[in-house]
Amino acid sequence: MNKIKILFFATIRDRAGTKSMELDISADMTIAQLKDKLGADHPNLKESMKSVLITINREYAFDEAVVPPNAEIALFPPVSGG
Amino acid sequence: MNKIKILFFATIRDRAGTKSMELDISADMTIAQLKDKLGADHPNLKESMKSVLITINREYAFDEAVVPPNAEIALFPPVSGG
Amino acid sequence: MTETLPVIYSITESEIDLNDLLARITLASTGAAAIFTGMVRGITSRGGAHETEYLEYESYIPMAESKMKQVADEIREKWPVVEGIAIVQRIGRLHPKTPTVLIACTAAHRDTGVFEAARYGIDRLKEIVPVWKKEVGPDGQEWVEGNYIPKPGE
Amino acid sequence: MTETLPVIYSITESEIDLNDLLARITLASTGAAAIFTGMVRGITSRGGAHETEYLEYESYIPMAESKMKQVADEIREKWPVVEGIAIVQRIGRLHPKTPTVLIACTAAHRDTGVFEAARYGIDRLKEIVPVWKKEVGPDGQEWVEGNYIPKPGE
Repeated sequence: MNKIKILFFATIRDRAGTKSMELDISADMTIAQLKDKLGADHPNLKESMKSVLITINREYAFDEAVVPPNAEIALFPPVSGG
Repeated sequence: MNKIKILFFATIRDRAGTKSMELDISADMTIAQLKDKLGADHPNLKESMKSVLITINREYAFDEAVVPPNAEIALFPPVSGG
Repeated sequence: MTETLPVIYSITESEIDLNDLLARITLASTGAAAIFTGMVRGITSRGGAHETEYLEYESYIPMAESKMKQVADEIREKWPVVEGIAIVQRIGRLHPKTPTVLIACTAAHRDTGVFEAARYGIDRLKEIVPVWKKEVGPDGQEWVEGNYIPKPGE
Repeated sequence: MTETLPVIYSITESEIDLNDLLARITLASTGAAAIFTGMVRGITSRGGAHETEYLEYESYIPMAESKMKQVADEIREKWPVVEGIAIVQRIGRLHPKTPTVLIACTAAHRDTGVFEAARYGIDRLKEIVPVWKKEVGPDGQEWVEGNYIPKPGE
């Protein structure tokens, strides 16, 4: 099992109802599988998982990426700074 | 006769040796004639008269323009601000 | 060039001080700076016309600063003559007329791409730097939606 | 638009305060500003490479301010969405790294021509606004030569 930390921002945080959580996941879990798991465990997030941006250790990550041990994962909508 | 004021700036002022002068000129004098007169009266300025910029009452003026009474004339090289 | 090329990238809750930032990216060889700043609009007419009381900005700060550095690196690669770069995003509750973001690029001369570099900088910041804003107005509050999806390697 | 569109044009011997100037051309509807500043280069490598101790600026002040207003009017005609315009030239003895000139344009959004408007402003200032500089360096002093000849009507 891998221990990871997940951060939520903006609309995703509002829906998650928390800024962060820690999670134990299987060692070969991909980003796509992590999104499925989060959508299943937190029904409020299910719809958001379709368009959410995801980062692994502060770099943008995509469906096929495998989540490494002790990863800092973040989930957020497209950015709107400036 | 028209009374006019002439201002000199930058290299032209250095060559004229003065910042300004007052002059009485004939009522129908053009800019071209004024340049000839200044070049003749002030040999230091003769060479400069070929490329000098001239303004009448703070607007750029050209050879054919007639100098109006009480004009504020300025002579200077191409600008180099910024 | 013996002087180090200055680069500033920062998420801050403090006022953006243009004079100070400009001085910090000015070298002895610098003759030109192009600066972009964005401000909170109190009145917007494009799209759905509306009024704004304030914007509430938040950021994933460590990643935002690392992406700002990436934007600066991209600018240097595209415009090697750029000397200094500053990229600053202010966060927190910001009211109309307040500068919220600054991108500044300096170079020896103005015809070297500094304007294009600053424009590129703000465009990229709005694509990849993780900052979000919630708009609060007379009709309630709403997150402003971005629309750029980063590609692998961004 | 009920607010008056602000325009600042000035020849000054004082420091150029970017924060203050930006605030003075920011309206409630403003969301973007493009600012150009020029500085005294202490080290120049383009053309005849040389060092500069300081520049001595002078101006035909009343005409310069009237031509700055003309530049601002030209900007408004070309980019009608521009909201505020500031054009400031500092004169006197100015040392390396010192900002000497500022052109700033504001608008509701950044994709409306503000960058191009600021670029146009500095290009035009260097063509028609009567300001001259003398360069003083280790090898003596020399007037910097402009090369633009204004046309009738400019």
